[in-house]
Amino acid sequence: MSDLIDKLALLAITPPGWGGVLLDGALATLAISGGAYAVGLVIGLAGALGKLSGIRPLVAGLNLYTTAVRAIPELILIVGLYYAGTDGLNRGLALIGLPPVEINGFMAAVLVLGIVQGAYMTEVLRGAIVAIPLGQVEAAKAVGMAPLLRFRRVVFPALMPNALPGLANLWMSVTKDSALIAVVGYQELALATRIAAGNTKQYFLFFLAAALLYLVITLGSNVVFRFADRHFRRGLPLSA
Amino acid sequence: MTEQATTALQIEDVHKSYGSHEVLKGISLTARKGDVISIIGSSGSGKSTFLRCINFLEMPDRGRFVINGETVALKAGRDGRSHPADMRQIERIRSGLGMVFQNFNLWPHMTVLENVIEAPVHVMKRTRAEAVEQAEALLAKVGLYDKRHVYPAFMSGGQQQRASIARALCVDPSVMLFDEPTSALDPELVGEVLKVIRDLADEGRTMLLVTHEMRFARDVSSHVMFLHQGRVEEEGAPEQIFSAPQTARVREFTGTLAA
Amino acid sequence: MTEQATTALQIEDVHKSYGSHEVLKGISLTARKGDVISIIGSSGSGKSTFLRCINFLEMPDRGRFVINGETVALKAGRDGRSHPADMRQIERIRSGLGMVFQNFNLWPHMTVLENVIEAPVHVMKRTRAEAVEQAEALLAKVGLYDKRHVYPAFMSGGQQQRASIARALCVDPSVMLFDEPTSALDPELVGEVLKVIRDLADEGRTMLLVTHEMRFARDVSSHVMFLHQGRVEEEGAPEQIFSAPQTARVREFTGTLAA
Amino acid sequence: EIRFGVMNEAYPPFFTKDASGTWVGWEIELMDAVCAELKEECSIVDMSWDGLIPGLASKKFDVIWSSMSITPERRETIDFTDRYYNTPSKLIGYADGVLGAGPQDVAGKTIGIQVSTIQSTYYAKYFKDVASEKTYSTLDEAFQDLAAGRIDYVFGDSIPLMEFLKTDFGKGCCEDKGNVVHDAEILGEGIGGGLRKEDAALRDRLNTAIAALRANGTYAEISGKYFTFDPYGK
Amino acid sequence: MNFSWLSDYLPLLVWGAGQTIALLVISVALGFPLAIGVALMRLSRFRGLRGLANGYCTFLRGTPLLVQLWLFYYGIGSLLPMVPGLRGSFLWPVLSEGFFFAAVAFTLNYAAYEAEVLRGAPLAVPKGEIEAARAFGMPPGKVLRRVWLPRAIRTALPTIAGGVVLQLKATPLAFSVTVMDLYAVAYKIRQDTLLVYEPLIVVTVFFVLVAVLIAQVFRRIEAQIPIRR
Ligand SMILES: Nc1ncnc2c1ncn2[C@@H]1O[C@H](COP(=O)(O)OP(=O)(O)OP(=O)(O)O)[C@@H](O)[C@H]1O
Ligand SMILES: Nc1ncnc2c1ncn2[C@@H]1O[C@H](COP(=O)(O)OP(=O)(O)OP(=O)(O)O)[C@@H](O)[C@H]1O
Ligand SMILES: [Mg+2]
Ligand SMILES: [Mg+2]
Repeated sequence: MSDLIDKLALLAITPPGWGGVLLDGALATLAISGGAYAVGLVIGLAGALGKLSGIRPLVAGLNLYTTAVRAIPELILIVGLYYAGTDGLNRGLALIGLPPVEINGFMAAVLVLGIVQGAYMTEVLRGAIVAIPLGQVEAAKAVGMAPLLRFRRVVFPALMPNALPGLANLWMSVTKDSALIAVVGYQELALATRIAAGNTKQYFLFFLAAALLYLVITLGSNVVFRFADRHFRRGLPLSA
Repeated sequence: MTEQATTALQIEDVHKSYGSHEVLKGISLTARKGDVISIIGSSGSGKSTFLRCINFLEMPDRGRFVINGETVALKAGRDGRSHPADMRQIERIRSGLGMVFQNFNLWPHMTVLENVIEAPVHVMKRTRAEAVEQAEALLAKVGLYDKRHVYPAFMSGGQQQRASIARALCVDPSVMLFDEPTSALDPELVGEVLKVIRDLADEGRTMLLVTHEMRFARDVSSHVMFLHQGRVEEEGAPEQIFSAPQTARVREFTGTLAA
Repeated sequence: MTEQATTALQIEDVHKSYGSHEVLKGISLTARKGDVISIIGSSGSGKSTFLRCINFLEMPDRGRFVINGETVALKAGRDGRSHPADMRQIERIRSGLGMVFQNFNLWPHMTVLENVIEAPVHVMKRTRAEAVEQAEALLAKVGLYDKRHVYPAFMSGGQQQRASIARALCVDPSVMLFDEPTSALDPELVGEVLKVIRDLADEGRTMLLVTHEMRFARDVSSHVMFLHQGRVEEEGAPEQIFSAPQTARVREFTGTLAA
Repeated sequence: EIRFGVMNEAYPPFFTKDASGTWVGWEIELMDAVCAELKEECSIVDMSWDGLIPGLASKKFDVIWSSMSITPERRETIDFTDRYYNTPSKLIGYADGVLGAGPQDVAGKTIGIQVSTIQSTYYAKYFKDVASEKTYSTLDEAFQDLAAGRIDYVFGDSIPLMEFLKTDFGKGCCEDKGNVVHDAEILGEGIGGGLRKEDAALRDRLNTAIAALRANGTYAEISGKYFTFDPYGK
Repeated sequence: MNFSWLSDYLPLLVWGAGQTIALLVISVALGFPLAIGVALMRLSRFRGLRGLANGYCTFLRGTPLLVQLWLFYYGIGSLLPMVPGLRGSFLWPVLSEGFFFAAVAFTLNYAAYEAEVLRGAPLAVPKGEIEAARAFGMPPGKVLRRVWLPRAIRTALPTIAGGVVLQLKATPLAFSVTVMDLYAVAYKIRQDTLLVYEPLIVVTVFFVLVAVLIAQVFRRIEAQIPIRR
């Protein structure tokens, strides 16, 4: 019994308990995931519009990007992009006579995961745009809307209900993929868990605690997405 | 001057192909203010394509368009087809034409009222209050005042089509374009939409109307145009087309309809 | 005995509500072998619901059903409505009724032939060879023999509906049920489906037909039933209903149609 | 400023982050002492084990300071300081009283080894023919499998192995089976700081500092806090 | 670029590729039927079954696969030796292997994700097609087997194809429970040879090839049942 209490004390928020470390890790996971998700959205939107533009070389390039990134394991992409990417960037900078830049773990994590997310988002958003009944867009053209206005007022609200399930899945996967980012040295929840477990040798305890924290993140996100879904589905009947 | 002032549309020699398939082979049309022109013809004859060329939802390969006194600037592209020289102009011209689609194409994420005020507020930059006032008047006219805060998905087809007519009217279009506005509807809903269109005709609206409702075309039009395989087979006053058609094709077509 | 032998359907006092909305308020119908009964009435009057109660796709709240000489065993549920006492019996009875839906409802993952032999092979346990032979004969009859290895998605609406008629016929049903079999079709496709139904009528098939095609109902039916707000407003021979209706509602309905 | 690259997993007693996020351990204290000796500001960049050499190459830090063994293969890519510790390798195993760490002792058994360590090279030379190997990404994982009875031995550096035997976990299940026979060619050079080859000046400064710490007793003082013996080796 | 190590490590690479493929095939082949079961449970009338299946999906989709692997292997797996007699039994060689736990975790995880995909699919089958089957007197089990499931799976095929590729990409995680899959072999080679990119390139090529193969297989399956849009 006192044994159990001793063990649980290891989860205390303040040192020597490791609860705070885990929570910091969870926050880092959220921060990386959020950042990567935002980067991915921007890339995905640009990519989807690019793919739909019909400009041949652009479409071919984007196809290569989405196919490659989705076929190669994230772990390999992360390692490759982080080391080769920064290396290449700095060599490129050196070529044009600029000093090398320091990319810290957080930025690298966000960028790398963002590029991965972007590939998936491109497909999700492209599918969602294609699924918009053509007539709705034509109706917008017919009242004289310019392309940007059309996108903002008609295309975007119409694509969101189609895209949301896919976007929600991507969020779920980025919160978990961020565990891979430990390989480039950023301490998020999974790494924090390993360190805590390695120090105390209480593996089971800490892995259960981590599983719980991930579950909390997932369940919390579910609430947010359900809310968004309700918002964007306004005006659409529940069935279908 | 008088000629100009009373001409709403002057369209000459429109050509359009899809790939090697020539759909429109030189169609011209002049509409004066207050004209109600019905375009009829069998399926695939190019009626919709012609109508959609007028507001450039399809890009015509060739033709001259004077819409509401403004000549549309076209430039020849590398492929030998003409392209709009200025998309701004096209957008301006589109906002002066009210289009009513066969499938209504209301925006499902907006209520009926929001659908109607969308273009006045965001394209024509009127104030919201002003737009709402006009929209409510139009919705009342088509009998949808009570439904103005309802989303389109929760209305019957006839109601949706009437809403889409209100939406097209709310930009004060010089010409209304209708592409088979009743053919997606039950017989029971057709009536309510035709009634609204008839009222508009009685008001003296300029209208182009692609339709399969021959009886309606006969009753409301000032002019009827019969398309056949991308050409104007015959045109003239409705009495002529329906009662004394000159060509065999039209005789055949109106004949089967009467049967 | 003769009475029994010649009665295909005997249905009495069917009631059905959705929530508090009472859709069927006591409908009875008797069909002798060879009868072609058309059910007409305005939208929402309960025609489809009645038809679907006959093969228990909707569970009626109350009523007595003798189908093909067999009385359907119903038991009262806790909610005061009746429920089938024996789902096996319902399944057996269903397999003796051929249903043709408005939207065809062919199974898209099977070719036309596979669609047709599905029930004979998997429900009635006939051999595949036997079923194929019969199916091919039926497909030939509806003019689809050439298309038997095509998937439904690649056929026109009229062809799909003819295939679904062949599918319904292949279980040798004692009664065919049609729910607006032509209303999802273009005018051009309606004809081919009506032709097949007319042939079936000429063969002496027992049929129940919900339809909006008044001219067709008048021509093929032996009996017409007019539903209005969940009740039988009037029924009788087609001449009576269409030429000398007794009630104001039917007069009005057939009047608008004739106009 | 000198930036030290340290693996981001726990490797007590050499280095680990404690619950408050502070780096602690013998190797960390040694690093601080080196920096004090050189009068340099020092910082730690943490990185996964397989990121250390690429990280060094792409200048994310300047010295690998992470219990990295000096091996001929690594020498082809990077440069090393003189060794700053060297400890024997040993086997620990299920507590059954049968001691011994030679090929005849492990015959037919499964040995857990951390991936790509000097011990895995040693295994390939001495044990491969008689025993089977299970590869782990960290020693900690191997310890858990040993405790769970899924492997018979863990083969690794003696210090973390002994450290494990001291925990409740290790006390319960396992015992020290003894040091393996020394092979200077494989196990010989010890642990040093890894550097880019072009940073010879830094290497020389670090060497001087390590030697000075050995000489002035700081090294012994730090080691005394952690060990009952001198980790510098013979 | 230096690929001179290829010949030395070839047997190990082949072994690793075999492990990767075995994990993929096992988890998909066993996980898919399980997914169908779970999906059906989630659509069931009984609250208990629904709750159980929902909990299953929530837990397995809500936590990272890496953590699940750990909990299975180092958590549950390390309790196994305490089961009396198990250590000596013929099962022990299998039960003591990381591969066994990886296969179990991957299967359960895959089933949870596919159950989610399949849950929506039956609802997307037009009601009329189900009614047509019932109208012929098909009993419920037959309706499910002959019409509902084939249709649902067909609708979900593109998503299922994506899921298989994702599963392939998840296999490197098995290294954390001592499975020497292809990625682990590459990791070892990288550590041994200190080459940063070359082993990764080999792995990448392999994964891309397998992903392309998977896409091809699914394209074949899809082409069997043409659906016009
Ligand atoms: N986007 C397109 N690409 C290729 N061919 C097209 C396209 N749109 C229309 N067509 C073809 O152009 C011809 C004319 O089509 P259009 O829609 O103008 O006919 P319509 O007279 O409106 O017929 P309906 O009465 O059936 O609406 C048809 O043969 C049609 O197949
Ligand atoms: N599943 C259901 N739930 C609730 N109400 C329903 C349901 N199905 C039908 N109804 C209602 O029952 C009434 C009768 O419907 P039914 O489909 O039988 O009409 P119908 O005569 O076939 O009309 P139509 O000619 O439009 O097909 C309608 O008011 C309809 O709204
Ligand atoms: Mg048309
Ligand atoms: Mg109906």
